[in-house]
Amino acid sequence: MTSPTAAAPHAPLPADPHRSWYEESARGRLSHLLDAGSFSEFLGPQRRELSPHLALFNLPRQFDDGIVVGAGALAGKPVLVAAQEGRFMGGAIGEVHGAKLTGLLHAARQMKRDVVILFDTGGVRLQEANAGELAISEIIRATVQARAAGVRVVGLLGGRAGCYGGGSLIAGCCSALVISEQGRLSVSGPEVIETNKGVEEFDSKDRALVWRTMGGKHRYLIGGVDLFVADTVAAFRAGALAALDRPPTLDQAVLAAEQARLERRLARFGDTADGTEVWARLGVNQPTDVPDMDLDDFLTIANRQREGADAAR
Amino acid sequence: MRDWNTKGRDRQARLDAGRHFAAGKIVAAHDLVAFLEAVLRPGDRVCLEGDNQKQADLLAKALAKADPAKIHDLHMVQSGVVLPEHLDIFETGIARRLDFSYSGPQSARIARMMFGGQIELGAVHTYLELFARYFIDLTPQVALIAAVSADKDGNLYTGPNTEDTPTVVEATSFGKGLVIAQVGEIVDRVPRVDIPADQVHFVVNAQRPFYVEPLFTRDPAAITETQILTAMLAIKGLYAPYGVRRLNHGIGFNTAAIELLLPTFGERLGLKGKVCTHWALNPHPTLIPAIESGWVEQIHCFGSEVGMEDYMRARPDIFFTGPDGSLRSNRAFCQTAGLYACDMFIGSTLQIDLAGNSSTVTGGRVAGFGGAPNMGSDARGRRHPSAPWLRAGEEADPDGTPALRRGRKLVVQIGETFGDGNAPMFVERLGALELADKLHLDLAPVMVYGDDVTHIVTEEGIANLLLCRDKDEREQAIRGVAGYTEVGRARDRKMVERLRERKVIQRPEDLGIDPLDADRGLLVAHSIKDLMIASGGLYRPPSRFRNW
Amino acid sequence: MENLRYELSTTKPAGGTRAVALVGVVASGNLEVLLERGEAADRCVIDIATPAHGFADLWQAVTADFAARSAAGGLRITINDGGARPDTVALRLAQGVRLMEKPE
Amino acid sequence: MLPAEILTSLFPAGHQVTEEGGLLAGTGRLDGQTTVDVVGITGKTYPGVDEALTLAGRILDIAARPAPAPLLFLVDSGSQRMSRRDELMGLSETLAHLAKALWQAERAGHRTIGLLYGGSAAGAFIATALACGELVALPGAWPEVMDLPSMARVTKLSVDVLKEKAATTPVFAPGLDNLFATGAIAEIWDPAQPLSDQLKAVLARPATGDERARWGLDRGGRQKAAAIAREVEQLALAHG
Repeated sequence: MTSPTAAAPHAPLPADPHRSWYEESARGRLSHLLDAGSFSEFLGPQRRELSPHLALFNLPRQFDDGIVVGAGALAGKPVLVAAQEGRFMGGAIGEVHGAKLTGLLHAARQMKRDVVILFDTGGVRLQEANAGELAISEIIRATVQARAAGVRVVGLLGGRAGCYGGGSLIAGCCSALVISEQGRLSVSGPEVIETNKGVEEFDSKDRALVWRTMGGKHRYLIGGVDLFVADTVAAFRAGALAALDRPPTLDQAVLAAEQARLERRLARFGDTADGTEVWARLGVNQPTDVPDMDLDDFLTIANRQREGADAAR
Repeated sequence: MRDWNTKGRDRQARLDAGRHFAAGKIVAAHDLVAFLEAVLRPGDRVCLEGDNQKQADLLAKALAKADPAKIHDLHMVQSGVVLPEHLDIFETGIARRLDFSYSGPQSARIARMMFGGQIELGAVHTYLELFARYFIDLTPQVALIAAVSADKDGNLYTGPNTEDTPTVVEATSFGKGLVIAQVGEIVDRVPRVDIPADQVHFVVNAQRPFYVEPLFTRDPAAITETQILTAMLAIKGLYAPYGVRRLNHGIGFNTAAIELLLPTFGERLGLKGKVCTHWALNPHPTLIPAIESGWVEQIHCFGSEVGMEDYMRARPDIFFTGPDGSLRSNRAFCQTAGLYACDMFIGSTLQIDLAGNSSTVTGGRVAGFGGAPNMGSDARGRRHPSAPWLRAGEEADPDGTPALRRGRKLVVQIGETFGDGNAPMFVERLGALELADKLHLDLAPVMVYGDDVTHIVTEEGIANLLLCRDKDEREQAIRGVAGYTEVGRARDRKMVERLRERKVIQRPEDLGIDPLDADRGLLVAHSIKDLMIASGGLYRPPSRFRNW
Repeated sequence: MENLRYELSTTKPAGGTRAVALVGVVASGNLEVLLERGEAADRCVIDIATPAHGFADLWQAVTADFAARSAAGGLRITINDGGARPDTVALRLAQGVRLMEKPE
Repeated sequence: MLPAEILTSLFPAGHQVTEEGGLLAGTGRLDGQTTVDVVGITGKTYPGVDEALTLAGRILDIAARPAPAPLLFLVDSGSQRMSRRDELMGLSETLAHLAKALWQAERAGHRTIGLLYGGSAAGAFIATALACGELVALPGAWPEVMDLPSMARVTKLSVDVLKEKAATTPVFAPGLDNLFATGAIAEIWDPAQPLSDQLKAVLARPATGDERARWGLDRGGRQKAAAIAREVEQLALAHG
């Protein structure tokens, strides 16, 4: 929530570090994330690189195809950045959208330049599903290649469309992930599960269930992400900086550690039916209170009880 | 010799009939239908308590199960037609005639039943008007009411959602009618006595709380930029210049946006302490940030709001609370307060015509009024001055003798030019007139009459109708803020520009409002969760609003 | 998709020096507006792509009011519409002109 | 073709590939010199967290072996398993882990060849077949991102309308031809010829980088991706 900032009458509102990450547009997030004035966009809206496929469906197009890519600086350190716009077609990944991110990651590998991805996506864009699916596969390959070259690929998860489908697999290949409570990270979305498996399996209207199953707090508690931050632009900036301090390493040892970590998770929690049961087993005393906890209370408990990923990612 | 106590004897007969089913005053829930059949008479005037919030739902269900051969042709006099059972009884013939105020959730079905002749309509009232008639010509013979708890004697605790109950009981009990209460539990000692036992004749233990609709919860996540722009116009163009301290807000998203802009935009304008200090208002969750940042001095409530109980208990300086600490609401008193002691009503509507009449009747829907016509009208009996009231009076009649000139209440209609489903808010002819034609009504259900409306606010600007000197000016002022609706596009551009020069119409740029500020970032809270956090965890939103 | 173009006379030239501005996103009930310079100072060209067919008269009315009321001279404006209501279109256009006036 | 027929045709010198719980594991002998590691998902199995982890564990074991050998991934799956438990346990992590494991094997010197002989869809397709260094397919394979009826539901268009549109572009509709045209698949094998020869031919070629965008361009299924990616890459490099 944005707390009121005292200001002289009629003065324009100052740039507010408390602005909600969830509420911001892709461009708004970038403008608050990066050092002021440091951002240069590649293939910006003036280039009008629109989707060649949406017209077939009489659907409107967006000048940037729902992703902003470019270069900027974070606390003086140069980075490459990509920000998805979750409000345009749910941030879905199509041919142009995907290719922009692939190209950025290829450059990152060659430049040994760290990348920050601001996820906000429902996954593949159905109207160009095959192109989107392949783009995701190419992005994953480009991501792991960049990491092998020593590049950090940091994912920020707190957008209104969440991070679903193929987007969640890309996130799973990042070197570090930062999430807010609002962030959702999952392959199948609630509506998809309900449509395919019935409301008994998943009631997508039960929003609390959605967050208990795939929301930021759960993902942080089970070690699915590395940092948990408030839903503000300033917190995500601090989170991105901290994530960029983590190692990029991706090799046999890291993957063996991830294998062990994920096997331990299944052994420890695999028979639970609900997030609250997982949290209880982690040793959280009042697991049903977790959703209502504010940031500080949550972090106090979570940092004592959570499963960490310990760079096994 | 005339019998001067027929009513008392009638009640005694009902009491005798009911006692067969009661232990003391307590009626068992499983006997409820038979009990009602025993105490009711065909043709009775019955108040089944229910408004836009609380519902005597157990009694409504029981009444709907009564045998229409035994109980029929009832005349229902009640605030709200909200539950399906409220209309079921008209389908079965248990009830025939209806006088009411509000029918939001049943607006489509009630219209069909009116058109189909299943409901004989008395009138659609404002709350206060219907309450008034309880004491004159619509006194109930039986009232079916709802309370939180009762003691063995029948003292009732109605809790935060007291609402209509004291009024209904006063009229019924002292009018020699029978009062039957459903309660959530029977306790040794009620937390406070809201209704004394000697006004209550029977009590049934529902063993669960009565139903309450969270009608006044507006999720900040759903507020649009256009609504924010409109709210900025209202704050800067109305609240600030008139210095409105005493007011009532409607329940729409536009006024919710105003509440959420006070601690940001309002603060920036330096308005804290100068506007919005005293309220006749339900406990809107969206007002929490303004309360917490010290804008609000006092709020009197029509009813409560689900989830706000603990918050209000913890803010006794702001809310009217009882010795037990919980809120005491009272719809009749709060409506009176809104009518006489507030300088502004601001709320949204579905249709406004060229004379400024507004109505919520559209197509096949009759939603009733609730309190809006009462809040949204000038109190002709008002005698105390206040700055906004005097200024509005002066604008309406600049040449009148100041000491003899009536002030005017600010009655503001706010909304976007296009509403839900792209329906235009401005129309040449109100849907209410078609309804009146169809049902052969003497009076179309107009929510706020044009001559009471002082301002209309849309994203296009503010039309100050007080400054209009004739019918033509008024029409063009309305067209001038009607945007790209057909009404708006048919405006006389030259006349609208002249009205703008006279500040009859003020556009966002005339008020120095930057369209770039019309951004959700200006809202002090973006979600229900933000409101919960702002309350320090005291506000407990109902599950359907939980998004975390 | 329906494509519309309006070439309008303006009363005031656009302010500021920023070369380009973008406001809004393409979403249901929303639109994006790209503003660039390069037209004559007394004229404004607006190109619109909209999936909602048959609303040319509304676009005509909104853009005409915009050109008459705003400092839009010299601007080339391109709109990708997601089915926005006229009030949203007018708001975005007003925001775009304001953004062009602001330093980058 | 059935998995048994495929394995026989692939490994005329014999194989020890077994199936358990919808997953394949073992080795096959391509000829006297070449032993191939085999993993797979079969019988339209929907991989959830358990399957993905089992596969990834086997692949990582293979990757860790000092003497690299080709790794063949046979694929006939559903989409990822759609369930509350799988998402609760972090299916996105496990599927990404599987894709990373495949890539690690490749990096450690194992050629990873995906052989799509049945279905695969959505996240499962990304984490299995598409995560291999090269993907080949047999006719009759049916890859899809989403089936047309589901797509019809989401896009609010009828299946007939979608089919009509699919006739004009390979970019969205399911099926091998469409995925081939967009560049997902290196080649479609001829089931009438010995699969062993066709596998040997693939292994005889040097491994290349990710050529899929170029194939998509050459085959007309993805005309913009290669150029856009290239241009962003160049702009970033030029920006420095």
